[in-house]
Amino acid sequence: MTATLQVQIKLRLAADVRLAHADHAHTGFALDLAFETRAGINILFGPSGSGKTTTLRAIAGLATPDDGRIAHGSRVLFDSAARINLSIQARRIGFVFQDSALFPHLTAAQNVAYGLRQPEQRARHERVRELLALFNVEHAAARYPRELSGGEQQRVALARALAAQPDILLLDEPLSAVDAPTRTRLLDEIDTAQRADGIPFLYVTHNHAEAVRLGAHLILLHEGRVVQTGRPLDVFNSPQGALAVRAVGTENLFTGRVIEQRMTDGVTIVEVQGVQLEAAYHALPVGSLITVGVRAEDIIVARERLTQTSARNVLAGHVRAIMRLPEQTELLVNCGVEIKVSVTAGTINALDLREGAEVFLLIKARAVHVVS
Amino acid sequence: MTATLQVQIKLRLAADVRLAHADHAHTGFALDLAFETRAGINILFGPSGSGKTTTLRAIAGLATPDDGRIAHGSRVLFDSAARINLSIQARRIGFVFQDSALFPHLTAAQNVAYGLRQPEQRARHERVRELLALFNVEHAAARYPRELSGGEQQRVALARALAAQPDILLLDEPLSAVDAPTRTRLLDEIDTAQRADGIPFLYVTHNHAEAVRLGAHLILLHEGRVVQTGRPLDVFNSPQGALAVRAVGTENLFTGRVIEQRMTDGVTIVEVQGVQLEAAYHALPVGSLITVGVRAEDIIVARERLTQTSARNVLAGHVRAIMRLPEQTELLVNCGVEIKVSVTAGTINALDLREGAEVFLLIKARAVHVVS
Amino acid sequence: MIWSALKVSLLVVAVATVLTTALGLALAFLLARRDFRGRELLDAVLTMPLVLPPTVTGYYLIVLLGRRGLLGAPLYAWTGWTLTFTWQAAVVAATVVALPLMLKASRAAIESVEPKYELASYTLGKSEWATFWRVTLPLARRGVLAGIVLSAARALGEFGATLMIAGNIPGKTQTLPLAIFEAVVSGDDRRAQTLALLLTLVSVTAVYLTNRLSRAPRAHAA
Amino acid sequence: MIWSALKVSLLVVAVATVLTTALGLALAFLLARRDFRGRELLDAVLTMPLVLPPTVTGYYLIVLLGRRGLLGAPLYAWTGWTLTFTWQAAVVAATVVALPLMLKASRAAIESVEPKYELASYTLGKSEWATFWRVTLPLARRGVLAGIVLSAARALGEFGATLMIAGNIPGKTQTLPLAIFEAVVSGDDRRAQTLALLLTLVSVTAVYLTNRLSRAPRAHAA
Amino acid sequence: RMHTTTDNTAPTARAEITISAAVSLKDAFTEIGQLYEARTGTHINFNFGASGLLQKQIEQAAPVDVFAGAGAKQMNELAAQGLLLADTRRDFARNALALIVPANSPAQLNTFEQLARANVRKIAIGNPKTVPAGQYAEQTLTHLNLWSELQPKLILAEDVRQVLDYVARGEVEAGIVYVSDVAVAHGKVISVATAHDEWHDPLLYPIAVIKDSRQPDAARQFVALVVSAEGQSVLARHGFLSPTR
Ligand SMILES: Nc1ncnc2c1ncn2[C@@H]1O[C@H](COP(=O)(O)OP(=O)(O)OP(=O)(O)O)[C@@H](O)[C@H]1O
Ligand SMILES: Nc1ncnc2c1ncn2[C@@H]1O[C@H](COP(=O)(O)OP(=O)(O)OP(=O)(O)O)[C@@H](O)[C@H]1O
Ligand SMILES: [Mg+2]
Ligand SMILES: [Mg+2]
Repeated sequence: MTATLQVQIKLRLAADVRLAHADHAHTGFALDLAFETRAGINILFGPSGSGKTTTLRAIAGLATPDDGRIAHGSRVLFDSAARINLSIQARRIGFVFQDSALFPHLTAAQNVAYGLRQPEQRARHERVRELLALFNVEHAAARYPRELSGGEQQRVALARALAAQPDILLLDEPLSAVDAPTRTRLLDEIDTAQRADGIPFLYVTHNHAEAVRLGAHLILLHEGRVVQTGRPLDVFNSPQGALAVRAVGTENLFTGRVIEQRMTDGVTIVEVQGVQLEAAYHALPVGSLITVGVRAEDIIVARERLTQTSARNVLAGHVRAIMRLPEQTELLVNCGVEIKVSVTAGTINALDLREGAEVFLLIKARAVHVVS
Repeated sequence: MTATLQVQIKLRLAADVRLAHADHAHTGFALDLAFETRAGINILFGPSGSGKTTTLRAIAGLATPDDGRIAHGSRVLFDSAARINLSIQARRIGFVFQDSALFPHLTAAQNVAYGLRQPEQRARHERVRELLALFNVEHAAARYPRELSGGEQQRVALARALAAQPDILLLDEPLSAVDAPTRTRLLDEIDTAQRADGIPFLYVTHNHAEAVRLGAHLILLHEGRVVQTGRPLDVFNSPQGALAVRAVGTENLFTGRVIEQRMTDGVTIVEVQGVQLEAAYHALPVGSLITVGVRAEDIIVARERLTQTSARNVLAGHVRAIMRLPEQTELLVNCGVEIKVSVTAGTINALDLREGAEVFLLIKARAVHVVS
Repeated sequence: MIWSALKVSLLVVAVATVLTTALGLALAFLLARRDFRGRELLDAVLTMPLVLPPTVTGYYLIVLLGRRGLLGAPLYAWTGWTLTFTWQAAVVAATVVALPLMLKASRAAIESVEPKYELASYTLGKSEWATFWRVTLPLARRGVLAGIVLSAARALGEFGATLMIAGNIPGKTQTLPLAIFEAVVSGDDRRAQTLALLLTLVSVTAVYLTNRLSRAPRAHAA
Repeated sequence: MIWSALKVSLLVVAVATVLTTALGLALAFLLARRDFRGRELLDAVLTMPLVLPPTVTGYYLIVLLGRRGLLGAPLYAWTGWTLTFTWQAAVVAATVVALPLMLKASRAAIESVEPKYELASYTLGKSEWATFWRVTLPLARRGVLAGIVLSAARALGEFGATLMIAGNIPGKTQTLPLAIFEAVVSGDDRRAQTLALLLTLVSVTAVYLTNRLSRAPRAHAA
Repeated sequence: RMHTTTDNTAPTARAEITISAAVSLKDAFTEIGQLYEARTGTHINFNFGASGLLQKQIEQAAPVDVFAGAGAKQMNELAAQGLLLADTRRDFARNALALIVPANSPAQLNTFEQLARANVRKIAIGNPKTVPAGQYAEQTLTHLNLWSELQPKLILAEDVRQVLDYVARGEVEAGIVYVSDVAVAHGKVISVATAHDEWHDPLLYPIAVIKDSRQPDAARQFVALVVSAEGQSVLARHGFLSPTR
């Protein structure tokens, strides 16, 4: 099985302050965090400047923590107490840099070939083609980095990192310059690559969808500290504390099991803690574990049970709580599972909603989206 | 008033092919396009590698088209026929580069100061602070680019470009490395800056929300060619041709006017071509023009009129068309405005839907989101 | 007399280094950033003083600039002044032999600067001139500095060409290397050693300080 | 005799350039990428041959490597061979005087390479050695090449130190610069001109070709 | 001081003359120069260098007033080009050629003829083309019928000091220099034989005033001092022979 990566580090970054700028007060940045990865893809999530890149650099050995310990399974990569500090190479950690860092003197193909471990020429050539094709940049194989578009550069960097077959792969916003449709395809490829290699991936992003789509585990950073960890779903559903709330939005996320596939109707039936949900058709075998999301804004509340609607899911439940926030009102409805529903203030009065009231939730199958 | 930027160029990029790579067939890229900007922010939209950056480079004078003409109002910047080719400086075009291109030997503050035109020391100092604050990077003023996070670099680059007070501003995915909450704030700032200066902005993005939020006019690129132009809403709502479809997704977008504010209910009433829509409350004066979006997935279809639901909008209409696509089915419903609704195949049978059938669309106020 | 040689040397090196730096930078920029016919040829020709024995360079200089020289004769006719045997001649000699070092090192450094930074500067409205000083040069500074150190060192050690055109006049054109030469030839080994030590000290100190200063407060990657 | 001088020169320059390049690169890497005590001092000391009059350098070389020299004596005792007056001596002289040029130019170039590329290479599992050859050097190539051209030119033109340790033996150690010097000083202007022309031709061609080759097929910014 | 003497052609408050002299004359001429300056108040700029190089400078109109060479060749050539004040040329000293060996030489060398012996593998002389001493050495060896035979052994140096260094450090088994040079090596070399005057052209040191001199009178005065008894005694003290046998 995949060995976990354990990280526990303190690191101060001091800017190179010159006298001329002594008037600017904030010049340092301090990282102080501990976390462990889980098998699969681990998401490092957090706002700009929260220390995501710095964390990856410390793990890869590009920056040396002042204090702490980094281990991959039983292999200690860094330990300030034991004075262990493996070289970058010895760590066998791949790194997809935020700015690509492709070698400017090599073509895209040569960049990818650079990291390859197999010695045989034909096999190398083959593998390079394969990797470039995987990330849709075959057409740019002979181009130099400065002749590549921003998104192409990122994709070549991804291919290069995979080529070296690392033991751990760190990805620093690898798809930020890629358009949405392409990104969807590439996320699949990254996922597949992870499953194939079975090595831990640590994936930096500030994109919700990416985090939920890929992540088995999420580490939420804020100002150099871990504010929450857990399954991306859990973190986004129940952020703890003001800092965590800021990052997560209003998504309901459930894990369940595929219990039926109605191809003709174009729906997949998912059971979540005894509740059956119809989701838009998704090609997964019956019995598969699946995660689905419903945005709190997408749910309609009714006081009567409706049958003649296109909403395939009509869930009966009770209002558990009503939260009136400045600009929105949220209901917490218990239908077997707890569901957040976002309504307008007027709705509360119009439907005479109060705690304990019986309600029916209307959710379209298409609003139940499969996130993994 | 803002002078428009007229672009009509042909440009071939030939990669620096070495013999070793003669086996890779695709090495060139050809741009061949014509468009005109409108007042306000113009969006250059298109998949990765479609030529967005190349187009900006040609406009700014960093690349010379093989053929064509570029004019800003009556000022000709480039004209191959008339052998006019203004220098980069003479074009007075600001450029926020995709990779920031901050000067590595200058701090963030010095980078911003570099472009300033005012000579007076105190005023300069003041303006730098102001710009850094505007983009939330004051804390990093004394840091060198390599000491900045990816998102911070982008924000400093934005500040630097604005500092130089150009006549036209080109922005190449300036917020790709910035997290969503920060991005929202920054989009406001960019919008404000554009309104203040009144100069044309040409903004590259592959982010839908950004395009709709900022764009007065959108130019859709595909493989070096303009495939469609128009208001972002129009382009996204009715993409023409397969290429255009690929880029736009399934959003219904409407422009209307605020006709009432029900603060206590937390809703804003918007009239769109005679149809009243309740949207989640948005602080805009009554009478304002407003654009709202409803995703096709968020709409519930019913055959009976429902009253006791939390769906604030119940629109009566007729099915105009049913489109069965491999993985989804779309209804086009005429309720005074045309609305796309995404349903599962099963719904069609269950509700016995056919062309001309009378239906009621249920749309939650919160699902009617204000995009600008 | 030791001190006078040191004084002459320092004066000559100071002036020659300024000249070499200015000329070298201008030429390096021209060769690096302008495309014109015969560019590589000009570069090659400017390298010549490095290849010719300095005495021969000095000889050609005197043929060119001496009282009967191609340029020297009109100058003499005009001003009644001739370069030969003046400290200015030593400066000319040092400049000519040191120039290729400055030129080559800076040209390589300037060419290694990524054009994107210069382009960025242009889009910020800065002229080529301003951009050169504020962007290109700072980014090329290591190579340029290496060129300055190399050419200052070369100027300090210059001997053959100086002997030829500036003569070996104590207190006037006798630089440290010339003084060493004279001491060695006349068997004054003691003096020769003292002078050599002095020369070593001056140059090691200068190079050391330059290196330290150029790296403070910390190295920034370009 | 012109041809023999050319032959000797080419041989000496070829071998010296290879030596200078290898040594210079190794030292440049050490100075650029390793932090050790006395680093800048070592750099400064290695610059010395540039400052000292070549004859003085030559003299020190004899003291070190001559038949009774510090290293030369044991060598002579061991092999019965002595370096003095051989073409190898000319190589040593040329290498020593050319080394500072190679060293300084390459050091500056290596230090200008952004560390991120080397770090990227390490994360791809490549050793420091492999990274140096495949990343650092290609990215520093302009400066390194300038160093090689400078030192080859300097080796070709080397005169003083060579004269001292290698002598001036026609057909054996008489290089082109020695021959030119002889011709100029003995007033054989015809011969001097022919030789100077030859030297100019050789070096201009070499420099020109190097420049052209190093820029083909097209300039890539590092 | 440097600046006050910059202008070397315009008449200045303090008169000065420039004297180019063979570097082997340095010590003797410096002493004579001091006498001269004390007596006349005219400042002397000495320019010591290899005779051949000094000749080149004068040919290119360097502002020189007096030239004193270490051999007749350079002076003859200058005269032929009409660059001297003809009547001012004098021979002021004479030298002789010495055969020198390292102080601790095992070679047991006593005569020029023995240079042909096998245990003498290398011999340093000045380059006949550029160094006067070398020219005389060539004449000597030619006279002794050794020139062609010794060819493979010869190391040609660019100045006398180089010959002395080679011999002193044992790089060569023998060398030929002026008698007056031997002292320069501070006992590290020994003179084992002296060449006869008839083996080579007269080894005379000529001096002359340059035609372009701006101070011909001051220059003549210096020449006069050199050939005077006073000058001659200084030269004698530095190992030079009287020009008249
Ligand atoms: N050498 C340094 N000295 C001082 N501060 C630094 C240095 N390097 C980075 N920082 C600061 O540390 C903070 C964290 O940087 P980091 O690059 O880890 O952020 P990030 O989470 O990757 O952000 P982004 O999403 O914008 O890339 C930033 O505020 C940055 O300015
Ligand atoms: N010098 C060049 N030679 C050949 N092809 C080039 C050259 N420069 C760019 N290209 C190609 O031109 C195409 C368009 O590049 P461009 O940078 O304009 O794309 P883009 O629309 O900005 O993409 P992205 O969103 O990924 O940044 C790319 O496929 C790129 O590889
Ligand atoms: Mg980052
Ligand atoms: Mg781009």
